[in-house]
Amino acid sequence: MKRLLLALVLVLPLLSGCTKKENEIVIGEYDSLTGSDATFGLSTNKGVRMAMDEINATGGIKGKKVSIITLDDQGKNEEAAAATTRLITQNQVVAIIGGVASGRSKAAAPIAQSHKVPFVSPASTNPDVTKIGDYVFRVCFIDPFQGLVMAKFATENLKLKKAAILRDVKNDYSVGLADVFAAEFQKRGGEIVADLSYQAGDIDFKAQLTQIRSKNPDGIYIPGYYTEVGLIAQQTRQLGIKVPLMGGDGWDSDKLSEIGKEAVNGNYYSNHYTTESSDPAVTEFIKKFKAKYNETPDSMAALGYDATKILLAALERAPDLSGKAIRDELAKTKDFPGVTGKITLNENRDAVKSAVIIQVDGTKRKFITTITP
Amino acid sequence: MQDFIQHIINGVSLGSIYALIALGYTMVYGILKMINFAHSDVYMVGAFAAYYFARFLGIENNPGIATLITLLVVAMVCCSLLGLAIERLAYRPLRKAPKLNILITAIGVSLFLEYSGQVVFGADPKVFPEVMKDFVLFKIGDVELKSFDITVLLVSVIAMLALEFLIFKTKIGRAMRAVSSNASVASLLGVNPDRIIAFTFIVGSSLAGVGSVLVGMKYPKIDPLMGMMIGLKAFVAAVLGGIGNVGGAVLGALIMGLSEEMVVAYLSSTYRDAFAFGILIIILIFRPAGLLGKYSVEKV
Amino acid sequence: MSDVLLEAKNITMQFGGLKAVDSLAFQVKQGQLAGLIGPNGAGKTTVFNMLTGVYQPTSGAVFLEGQSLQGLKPYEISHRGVTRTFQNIRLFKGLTVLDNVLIAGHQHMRYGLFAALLQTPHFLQSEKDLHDKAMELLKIFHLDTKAHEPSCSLPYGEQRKLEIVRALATDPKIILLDEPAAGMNHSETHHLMETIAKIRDQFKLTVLLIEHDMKLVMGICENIIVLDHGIKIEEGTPQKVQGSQKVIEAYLGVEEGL
Amino acid sequence: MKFLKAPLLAIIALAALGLIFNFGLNAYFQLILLFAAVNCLMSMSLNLVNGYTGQFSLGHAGFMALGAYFSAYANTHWDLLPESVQAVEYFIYALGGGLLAAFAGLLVGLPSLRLKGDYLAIVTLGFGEIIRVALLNMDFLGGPRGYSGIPGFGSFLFSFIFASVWLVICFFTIWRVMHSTYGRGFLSVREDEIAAEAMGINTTSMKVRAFVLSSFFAGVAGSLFAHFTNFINPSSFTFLQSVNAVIMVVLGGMGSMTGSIVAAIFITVLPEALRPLQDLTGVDLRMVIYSLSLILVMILRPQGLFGDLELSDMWRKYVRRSS
Repeated sequence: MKRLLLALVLVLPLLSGCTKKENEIVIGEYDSLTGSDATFGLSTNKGVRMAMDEINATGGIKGKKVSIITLDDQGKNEEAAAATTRLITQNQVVAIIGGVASGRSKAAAPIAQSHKVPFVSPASTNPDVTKIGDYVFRVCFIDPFQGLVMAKFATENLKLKKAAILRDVKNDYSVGLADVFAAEFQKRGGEIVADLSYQAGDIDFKAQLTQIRSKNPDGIYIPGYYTEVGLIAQQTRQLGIKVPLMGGDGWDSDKLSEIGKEAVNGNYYSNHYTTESSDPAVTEFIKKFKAKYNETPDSMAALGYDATKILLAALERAPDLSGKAIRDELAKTKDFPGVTGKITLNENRDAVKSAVIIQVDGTKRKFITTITP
Repeated sequence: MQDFIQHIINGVSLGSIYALIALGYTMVYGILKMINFAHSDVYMVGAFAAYYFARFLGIENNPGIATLITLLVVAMVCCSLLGLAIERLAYRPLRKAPKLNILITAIGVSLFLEYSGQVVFGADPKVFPEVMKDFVLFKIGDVELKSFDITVLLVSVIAMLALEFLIFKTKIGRAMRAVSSNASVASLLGVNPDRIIAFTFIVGSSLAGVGSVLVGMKYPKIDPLMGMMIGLKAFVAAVLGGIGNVGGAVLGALIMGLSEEMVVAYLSSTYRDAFAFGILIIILIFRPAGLLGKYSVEKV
Repeated sequence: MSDVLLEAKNITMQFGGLKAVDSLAFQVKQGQLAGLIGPNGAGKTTVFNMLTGVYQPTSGAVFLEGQSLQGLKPYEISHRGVTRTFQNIRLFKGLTVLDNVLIAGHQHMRYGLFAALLQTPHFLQSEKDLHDKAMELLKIFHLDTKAHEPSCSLPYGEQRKLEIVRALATDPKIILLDEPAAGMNHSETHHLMETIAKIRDQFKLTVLLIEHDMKLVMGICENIIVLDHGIKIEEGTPQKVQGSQKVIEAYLGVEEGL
Repeated sequence: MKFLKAPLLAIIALAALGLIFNFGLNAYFQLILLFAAVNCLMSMSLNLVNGYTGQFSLGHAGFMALGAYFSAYANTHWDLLPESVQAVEYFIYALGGGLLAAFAGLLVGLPSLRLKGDYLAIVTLGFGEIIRVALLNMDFLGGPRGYSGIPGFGSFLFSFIFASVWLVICFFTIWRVMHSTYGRGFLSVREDEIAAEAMGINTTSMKVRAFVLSSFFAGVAGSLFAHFTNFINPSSFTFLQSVNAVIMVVLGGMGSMTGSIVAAIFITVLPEALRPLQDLTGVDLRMVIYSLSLILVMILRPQGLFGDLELSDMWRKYVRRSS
């Protein structure tokens, strides 16, 4: 009897959640709320929630309230696939906002594609993601672009001749950026003197950095996440390496300078937007975000916000709430005034926008230059 | 040459961090013959305890000996209590159960701490308070010897010696050895195994507490999953040295740290972990009980 | 040479500084029922461990039918026809009585893994034969009714018997029995000794047994080797051994009332 | 052909069940079912090593990864058979993935199986990690980007039948091996290695056999996993995945085939079943509950759900008690 009860308890929740409310538009989101990527997932989620709250405060879409169901993927591909399927079949969402990591998007997006549910990824930068199908979109730029931008900046503005690379070999994003940077840097006449790697979760990087030091580069490209970069920067300076460090949007967080302290100052990274921008979309976003969460948004939050905004705009424009209608409207997104720039989705469903180069200066992020594709 | 010396310093300094954690694994293994998977998460909780306490007292930007000692005590006490609670609630009921069960329970406790840590502390990394100012002890060319490196190494060596003393020279140490070799016989001789085991957990866990503060001051980033990687490495190091053997844990940890460093330096940084594990496998194949472990012939 | 089955040539076993067995030499003849006796700690079980390959002798070698067993693994020695029981019963406790016996028949199984998967006639026949043979053996020791019970549920005496059955199931040339009567009462012991003599005749076996208690050995053994502190102090017929001054001294040193 | 009767019946029964599921369940439950099938393969095969042979492997995910990557590579690069018999091709690749994993199992098993207990666990763990690190560094396999666009079956029914075929093969292989002299050899190694050797069992070869067979099915499980998710990357085959397999084996009861199956299904379903809880609590507590229940099961039922009994034994016992 006790066992029967147990079985019942386990099966019941599976069956629940099939009901659908009439006067509500439901959007699904999966993200890493726990697991090793949770800090990025939670950040994205904050941006998404803020966008949702805003739309509901202004009366929702087509007179209906918009609600969002967020599921956790624990940083696992198969969980992302299961969560997406659940959102589509159980919760019958009209569209899905994906998570950060490209890996999970590659596991989840094919499911959305096969059910013809539009899928918008805030931050999956791997080029292959949107190749999955015509229902898959993203609002961030892709790996090659960021690598390109930094290589251009490094050769033209910083006039570097010899660069070293330190990549996170566990992270497809980091590897993608590093590959493109290396190719582009060499094309522009530079030399890659060292190409070493670490794994997310490491805390000691001195072995790699000592190795880099012996090669005397003019700059080091570290396209990782701020969780490691802060420590890397510190150890770089401890070993007496004084050349500039460069990175990608994974650096963009208040935590970077909290962890790295003065060691991160004066270094450069490419980003989607600058907090120093006078663009009202940006200033407004930062003001509201600080009021709501009491912290400066990082790039994940900004991308999550933009992804949601773009999706909501498409929902508003769409004649009905069918997957096809929403998809078509998403594809038409042009010059959308997002926090992370004027976003146009091209025929590959990738965002076309310019990147900015930021210099870290304490908690301030100093705008250096804009680089357009 | 300069680079080589630098690599040695890096390797030893990394190894001594592994050693601090490895000592905790080896202590518990020595007495209970179980891999306490939760040990690295006790270490994580220690780091967070120190972090929150420092914020509570407002001393997070107040480096100095007093801060160091306060945080060490806090971390050690918190870790001991947690270790004790884990032993009492999760491991003691399983004293007679098969080994694999205890291992699964330990993994369960580990997952529990990691995931409730993410709920309670938040998943984003926190910045560990600045406990002490690091400074250069001496410098030859580009090679610097930093105070933190020496501190960590000294602490682990002192901890090792203290443990050796505790185990082989004191009364409670004798009781520990008795429980380790045969708990039921030990209890016949008037030793209360439960109390000895609890004591072992206190010692092992406070070492995790010490480790958490020292690692926190050297690498000031803490997060709920910080124990995972370092725990795995430290535990492998303990096995490498011969798990259950205090000196072996330190030796294994130093070898682990140095070999990781040297693999990055002279072979390949991408294959670092593969080589580190490869070395481990080779050593275990030739010395099936680790470097200092005694391979006991089963009595027939 | 022709009728010598097992021969130990000056085998020595050294553990660190301790010589557990010191250049021991003896022969067991075909069909003989031999005994290895000696007081506690004399090194009897160590001798068995060397004979069966659990330990490799530090020096010297063991010969079976004139062939050296040096360097062979225990299972290889078992394949050559040397089998044993254990002093501190080592049954496969979690398995049934029958399974214990079937496992010992493994070395005579001639089918491969795929035959088992495809359930070939050869496989089915081999399994049936093995099963029948095991049940027959169990029957001799009156264990057939308990064939499907877990072996750890048997009473102590029957566990000892089962160990003998299991050893017999390997079809050995010589069986080494390590204190087969330990823990049994007088009548049980007597009964066991009779059975041992009986199976020796029935299976044309050679038996070497360790017994702590001399009186029992005297009854059935034809040749007795006496060990003390790893050294052979006497060998011969029961009468000869019983009369030996050295043996009496060795036993009196530790035990009274021989 | 008599030997095929029971397996074929089982496949037909499962296929019929699949037909019902195909129309009766939505895609979400169907996906969970497919994952459960993969996990069943993992737990059944690991049970052979950890449960029956009494060894302790912590590197099962490594073998799974080999099978998965082999299938992924083969399916995207080779074209053995025409489109119409695609399933046969998938089957061959799954077999190939299994064989590759089995070969790796042999390589690892030969030197390392003389280690015991925790030491063996560490070596297998190390091996699993080596495979993962190697995969991270192999550009032709995608490195950390993984392998996407692995062809699948398209329909649930075919996927399910494909999984069923392999489940049945795995179940009957292990079942029949366990009821042969080799299976008894495995058990004797678990029970007492010294006695087993004395009885003429070559314990090393037994362990290697168990290990190789177990790795084979882990490879097959990986291959199925690749087909069902259409995307794999090294982060799917971490140390935690190996631990998960061990948990399933222990939870089901060491040495119980049906126990492994039930536990695999349970472990797959539990995290999904707990999802709605997030609506109530606001944060994701699934893993917290999962880990707590794991501890509780170990304390309250240390022998696992089934002990070393099979479902059929339990049923018999139940009938006997009630009559």
